[in-house]
Amino acid sequence: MTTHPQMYEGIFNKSTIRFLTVLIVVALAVPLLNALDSSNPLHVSTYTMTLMGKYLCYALLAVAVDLVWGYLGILSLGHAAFFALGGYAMGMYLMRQIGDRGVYGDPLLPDFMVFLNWQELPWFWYGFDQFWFAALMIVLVPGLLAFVFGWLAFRSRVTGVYLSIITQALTYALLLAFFRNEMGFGGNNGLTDFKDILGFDLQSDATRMALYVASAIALGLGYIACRMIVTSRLGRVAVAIRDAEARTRFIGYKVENVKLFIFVVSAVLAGVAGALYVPQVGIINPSEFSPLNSIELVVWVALGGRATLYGAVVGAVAVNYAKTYLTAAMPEIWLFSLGAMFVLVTLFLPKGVMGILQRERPDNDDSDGNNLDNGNDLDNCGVKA
Amino acid sequence: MRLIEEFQHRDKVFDFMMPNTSPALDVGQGYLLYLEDISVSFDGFKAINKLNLYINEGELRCIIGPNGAGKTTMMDIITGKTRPDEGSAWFGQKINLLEMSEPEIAQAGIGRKFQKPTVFEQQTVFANLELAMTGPKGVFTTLMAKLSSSQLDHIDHVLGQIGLKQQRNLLAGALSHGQKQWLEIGMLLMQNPKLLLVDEPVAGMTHQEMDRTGELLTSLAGEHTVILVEHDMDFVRSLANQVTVLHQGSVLAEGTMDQVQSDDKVVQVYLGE
Amino acid sequence: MCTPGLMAPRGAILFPFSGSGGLQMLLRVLWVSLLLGFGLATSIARADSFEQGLEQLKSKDFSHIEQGIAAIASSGNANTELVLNLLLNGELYRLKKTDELVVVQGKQDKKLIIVNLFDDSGASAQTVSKRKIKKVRINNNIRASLKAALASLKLSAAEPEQRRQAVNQLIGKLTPELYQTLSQRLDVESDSSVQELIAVALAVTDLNSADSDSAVQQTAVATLSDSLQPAARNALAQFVETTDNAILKSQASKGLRSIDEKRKWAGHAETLFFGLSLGSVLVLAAIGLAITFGVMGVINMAHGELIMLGAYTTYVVQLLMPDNIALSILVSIPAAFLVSAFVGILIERGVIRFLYGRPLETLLATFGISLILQQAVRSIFSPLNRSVATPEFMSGVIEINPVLSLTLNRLYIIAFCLIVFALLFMLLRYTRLGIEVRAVAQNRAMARAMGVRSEWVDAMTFGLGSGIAGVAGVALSQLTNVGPNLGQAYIIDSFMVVVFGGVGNLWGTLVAGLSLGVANKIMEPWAGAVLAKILVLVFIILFIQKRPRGLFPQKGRSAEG
Amino acid sequence: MNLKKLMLAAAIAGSMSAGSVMADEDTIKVGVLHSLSGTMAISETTLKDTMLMLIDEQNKKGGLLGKKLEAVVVDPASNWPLFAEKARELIEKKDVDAVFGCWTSVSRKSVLPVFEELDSLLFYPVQYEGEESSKNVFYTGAAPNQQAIPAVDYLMDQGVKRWVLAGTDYVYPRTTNKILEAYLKDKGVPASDIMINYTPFGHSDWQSIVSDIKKFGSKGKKTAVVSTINGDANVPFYKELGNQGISADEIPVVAFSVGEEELSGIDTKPLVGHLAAWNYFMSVESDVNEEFIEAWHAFIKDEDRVTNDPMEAHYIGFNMWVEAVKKAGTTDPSVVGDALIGVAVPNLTGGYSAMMPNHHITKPVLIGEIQDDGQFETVWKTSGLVAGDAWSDFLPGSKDLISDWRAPLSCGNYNVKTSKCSGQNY
Repeated sequence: MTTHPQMYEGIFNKSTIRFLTVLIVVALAVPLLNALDSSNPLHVSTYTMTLMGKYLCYALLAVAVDLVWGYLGILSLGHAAFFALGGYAMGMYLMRQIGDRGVYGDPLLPDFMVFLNWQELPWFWYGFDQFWFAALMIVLVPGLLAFVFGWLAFRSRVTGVYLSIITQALTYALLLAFFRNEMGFGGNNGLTDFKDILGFDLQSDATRMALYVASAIALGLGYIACRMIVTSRLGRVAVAIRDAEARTRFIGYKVENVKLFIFVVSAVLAGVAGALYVPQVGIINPSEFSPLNSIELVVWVALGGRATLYGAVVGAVAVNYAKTYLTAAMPEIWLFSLGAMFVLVTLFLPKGVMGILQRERPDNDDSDGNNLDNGNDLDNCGVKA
Repeated sequence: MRLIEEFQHRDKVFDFMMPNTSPALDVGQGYLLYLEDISVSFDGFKAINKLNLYINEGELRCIIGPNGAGKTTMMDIITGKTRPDEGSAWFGQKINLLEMSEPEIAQAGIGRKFQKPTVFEQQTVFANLELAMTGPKGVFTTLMAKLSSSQLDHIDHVLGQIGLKQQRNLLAGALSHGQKQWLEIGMLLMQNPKLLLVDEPVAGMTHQEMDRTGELLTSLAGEHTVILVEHDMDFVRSLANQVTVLHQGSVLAEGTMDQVQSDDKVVQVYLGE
Repeated sequence: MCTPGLMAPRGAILFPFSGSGGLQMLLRVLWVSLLLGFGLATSIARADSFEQGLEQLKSKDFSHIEQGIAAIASSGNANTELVLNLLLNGELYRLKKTDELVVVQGKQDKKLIIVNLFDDSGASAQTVSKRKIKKVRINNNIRASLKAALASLKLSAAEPEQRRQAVNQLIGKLTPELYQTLSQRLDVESDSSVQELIAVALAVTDLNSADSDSAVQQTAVATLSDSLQPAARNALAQFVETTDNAILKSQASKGLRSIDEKRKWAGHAETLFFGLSLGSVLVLAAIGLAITFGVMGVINMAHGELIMLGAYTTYVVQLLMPDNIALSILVSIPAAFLVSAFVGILIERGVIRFLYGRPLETLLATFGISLILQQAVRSIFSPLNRSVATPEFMSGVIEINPVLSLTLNRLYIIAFCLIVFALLFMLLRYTRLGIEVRAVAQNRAMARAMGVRSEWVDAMTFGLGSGIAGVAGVALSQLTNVGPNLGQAYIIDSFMVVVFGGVGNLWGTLVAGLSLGVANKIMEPWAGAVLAKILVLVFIILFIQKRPRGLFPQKGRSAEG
Repeated sequence: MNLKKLMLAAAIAGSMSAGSVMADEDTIKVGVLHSLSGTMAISETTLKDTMLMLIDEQNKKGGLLGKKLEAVVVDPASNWPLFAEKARELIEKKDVDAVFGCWTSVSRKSVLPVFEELDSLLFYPVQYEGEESSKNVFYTGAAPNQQAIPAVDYLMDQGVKRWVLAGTDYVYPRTTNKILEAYLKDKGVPASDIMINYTPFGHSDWQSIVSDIKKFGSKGKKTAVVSTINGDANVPFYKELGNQGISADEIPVVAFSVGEEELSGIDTKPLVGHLAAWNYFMSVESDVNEEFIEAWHAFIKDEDRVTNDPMEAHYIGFNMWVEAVKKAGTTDPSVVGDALIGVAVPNLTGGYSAMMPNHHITKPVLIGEIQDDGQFETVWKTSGLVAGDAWSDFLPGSKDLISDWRAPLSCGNYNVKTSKCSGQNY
């Protein structure tokens, strides 16, 4: 590190720049290669592109988790909930877009309402025919939930494992709620059979390409936003809270507000990720709320390396690629390899995959990189004075 | 996000109302801290019992007493960590400490150093000081905060005071025990509080370290008011004029070191053993 | 007088039923009892009707089989009860090629040993493959009429229980003849509950029969009002609908009210019982976690799979001793404990011990382990659920009264849960291991300094927690699927319970589990199963706001704050 | 014995991965899209094995169009979006000519757009709620009118007067119960004699509900439970029935999702006499069935494994596909798709099943009673075959819809009132 008085790395430190360049290259290259005709050896199939689009959404989600867990020490086992809520907001918009092209040709009601003979559209479905409204909800609903939940939890100083478990309770409750058909979200089948978005056919390669690029951009922006936060003084306050919450209070920081702010930001990012995910996979249903999903995405982050942001991205992509590959290559026993992967990484790469790179490059100026050994995430009440 | 802005708003207001020493702080009577009839008990055990304590502005007061005398509990009450069952605690004439949260109290101008040195081990010495630095500490101000050159100088000055100039970019976790103690004191300086609560600052220090710490604390007295809890008698004698002896949660004796030491009650319960 | 000549046509008139089930039932019973009435019929007739009946059993057509049964029931032949029982239990077969009635006597590797019906000498014994014989087919309605027929035979059986069932079968289906038989029975009946039943049965008939005068009906109403038998209530309700006698109507409806009052209380008691049993399941599932997670601070995502292992152990033990289910359950308790404990210790030694002080990493590692264990079970036992039989002593109910009966297996599980808890509690409280465990939990370094072999203690503690999980698996195998997903179904609830109760506090786990169970069951009737669960979760979330350290806050390695 | 199984599994896995990796050019590829892990593995793994067996046998018969068939197995892991992804992989990457797969409705819904977009063929082997007819999907399982309604008719004939419609809270039970409710009311059953109850997935504590059913049934009228309870929830449900001593002759339970395989996970002694409605039972006596069972036992190397209705559906579906390919002389999905309509192949109950223009098939409906050996004893059987009805006549939304994929109509949901064909994705 330099001895220059202002010795904090800026937003764009080496790793960030490295990451963004890779992202931009991928974001541009894939669509171009996809445009090539399929005979060309370099051709990237639409399948692969949609797949990567999906990974990018997961990556953004992972970044959101890393922000609260890596830097703030809040282990949220409920982030899938925010992801799914964003997804549902988008799904509802896409449902409304179908209009009278549903199998029953009902101009207003989505198919699942027609054959469960609902009479009129539930109030909470109003407005979703407008994209701007849907977009607003994508940000607002997860954000609002995170705000209310966080406001309750942080103000009453619920910390550590207790916080983790009630986040899990939150997503579990939502899971059960969305399974109920009375809720009007399509029950177990969820929302599916989407036709088009903003008037563009969802099945056309062009739209897919656009969505892919959009996901890449969202990831890039989300990443930069997180960097802005973690490199700001607020970011350092966050780390301070993670390591010694009480101490941070005694030097005059309103810990609960800091937590709330970052938690909400993270939730919004997750929501956006979900919203981009849905049109690319073509379905949103309650199983996205499943607590196991939330745990799994924590695993992505840990696998990539906590509190590095790019580690989260690497983890998300790695695990999901492994899944895609293994479920086809060794369908009967892929869980063995995945499970083994988790165990081995935790045992031998406590800093995640990125940990290796850091060891290789001591010059890496990412000052946040070294706070992984700190164990008291679960009892991050710091001072026992 | 409307709601976020709302609470950003609330923050701004709050920052405006509470700079590091509150305008409400009025030390007309010369007293900076009043503790009156404070009692608190933890499941049955009375940790503090009808404690009365008055601290003059600018004085350096040492609190001594055997273990379990309630020294640390008293500090917890002052800093809002613990709520007393009864009694009142006033900071100056106007600020009722019992109605405020830790951060508010800190912002009002009371800084605290813990018994066990607690610094942010994952961050550089510089960052530790910067975080402690006086000024508005709302979410959005912190998010946007930039270091002005004067603030930089202030930090460098304090680095000098606590003798950690070389270690500025070291992770605080890498410091020695003594250095951590100083860093924590340094953080207090950055906070620039009216009242410092210092809990056993020289515990586990070498003699040289002790002397430096002594100098530090005396240099603080005057512009800051200091309450020092300490076991080490020589160290206490070396700086304090006023000494308060706590025993079983209430004041046993008060006065200069010599007066206190000659007090037989004290001798009996404390120095005697 | 009933002669063979008459027999066939009458059967022919009576039996090709086309009417509704209720009518069928009535006619059938009428028929059976008619024939019972003719005690003096000639032996030839009996023999014929018996043989004829057996012949008809060989038919593929249910209506013929029904006739056959009626004929047999009426024959008064010594073997009647035997045959009817064989039929009811589906133990009567037809040898396809010779079209003889046979019973299976035993198994010889894949083949079956069969003998002709009534051949006690075993002379006709032969071994055939499963496909060579065909069970004599019966359906539910035939089952019903079989029971009715058997009932009228059993009215004077030795065990009161049998008599009770017999009468129960007949309530509301009384024919004049049976009415006679029953009223005679009532005078000689010794067992009080049977007496009550008979009284009810008679009263029901009195109430409904057109020719009985109001005085009789009045006494009937009185009798029924005192009885909690569903049949009694229905009879009264029906009577209130139909009767035009104002006085009786008011009496009857008064009777109804008192019955409903009693039923309401029974309902409450039932709900409480359901709640407790659900709760005890939760406690069983969670209590192991209370050790591994609560005391050791290991976020053990593989806990569910350890439960699953316990359940599979039960299954395997049953495979090993198929003819002694009851014993196998008892054996599998220690077996499951050992298996899960062993796996648990492997996990601890192999993975977790490297992760102390890094609770989160334990979450990740154990999550991986849970995936591996699931898939392992899938590969070894196939992904299909495994069938675990319920031992005799656990099946059935304790009938407090006709409207409140407690299922035995639930009672056993509640008891089991409490025993496990008590043992665990004492173990931690009074044994050396327990003291060391708590010592390490509270201050590892200090404990070491005092010469506690913390390594060993860790292994033992984790083994203990896992073992308990295994024991829980035995209990669950009696209630739910034994399959690869068993674990996942309980892991989340377990964490909820432990956290709600206060991490590291056994009492907390017990209270939390039971109260959550009861709360759930109280809400279920009006909120529905799904909503009830949601409400419970929301409640937990809000409760944690009030008490951020759970019901019974406790300092422990992971609870430390 | 377990070790052996483990090795067997590993072996299969090995061959699988090998099979799918080496993309052999002169083979016809058949996709198998069934969950081998996660919650649905319980039911779907068997179907995967069934497909492997059928393809195996077809190859023994000399393959198809002179080429060998090759199974491409993937694991969508009971994860619905993953189903869509895997379907795309099978069609685009592994270029399979037909896919046999899915169990839950949601998985089908999830892959549906993919099949329609890439114009490939999906054979769906499970009974479902109907209300769907896609150009690219062939429904070889039962539609509600091939299972639910006959079952209710049978029970009415048995004198049942009160009805409990108990189901898991998702689309199949909801729709089925809506249909049944309408049907029962048509038959003059008062609303007070119908009790409807929904429970969450994998519901495991049935005490209250079963005791409610018991109370509902103790009102003097003969009562029956029509169960659309799904998957794992069944075992605890039946166990609780047994515990509370509800015997089949008092309150019979007729289930639409409980087959031999589910029963193999339960101790059926307390359940004797409870019913299930299917289009096939393992106990059916017919030569084809005998052969099928023997072949299955030989393939799976386990005499105790049972067969069930969805397996038969795959048997029918696969043979139909084979016939259609022979007829068309090509495996090109678009051609085969049209060729499939009208194809009739033997089913395992001794008759023939034909593919109708609405992509559903004709089947007999059987009602069976559970026996203590975990098998069903057929107690009732439709005289003829019942044709699957894509759009129920008992739902207001769909009673005007018909489906006919033959030219000129070639529409899955043609509204006879508005004579419009809406919601087609091509």
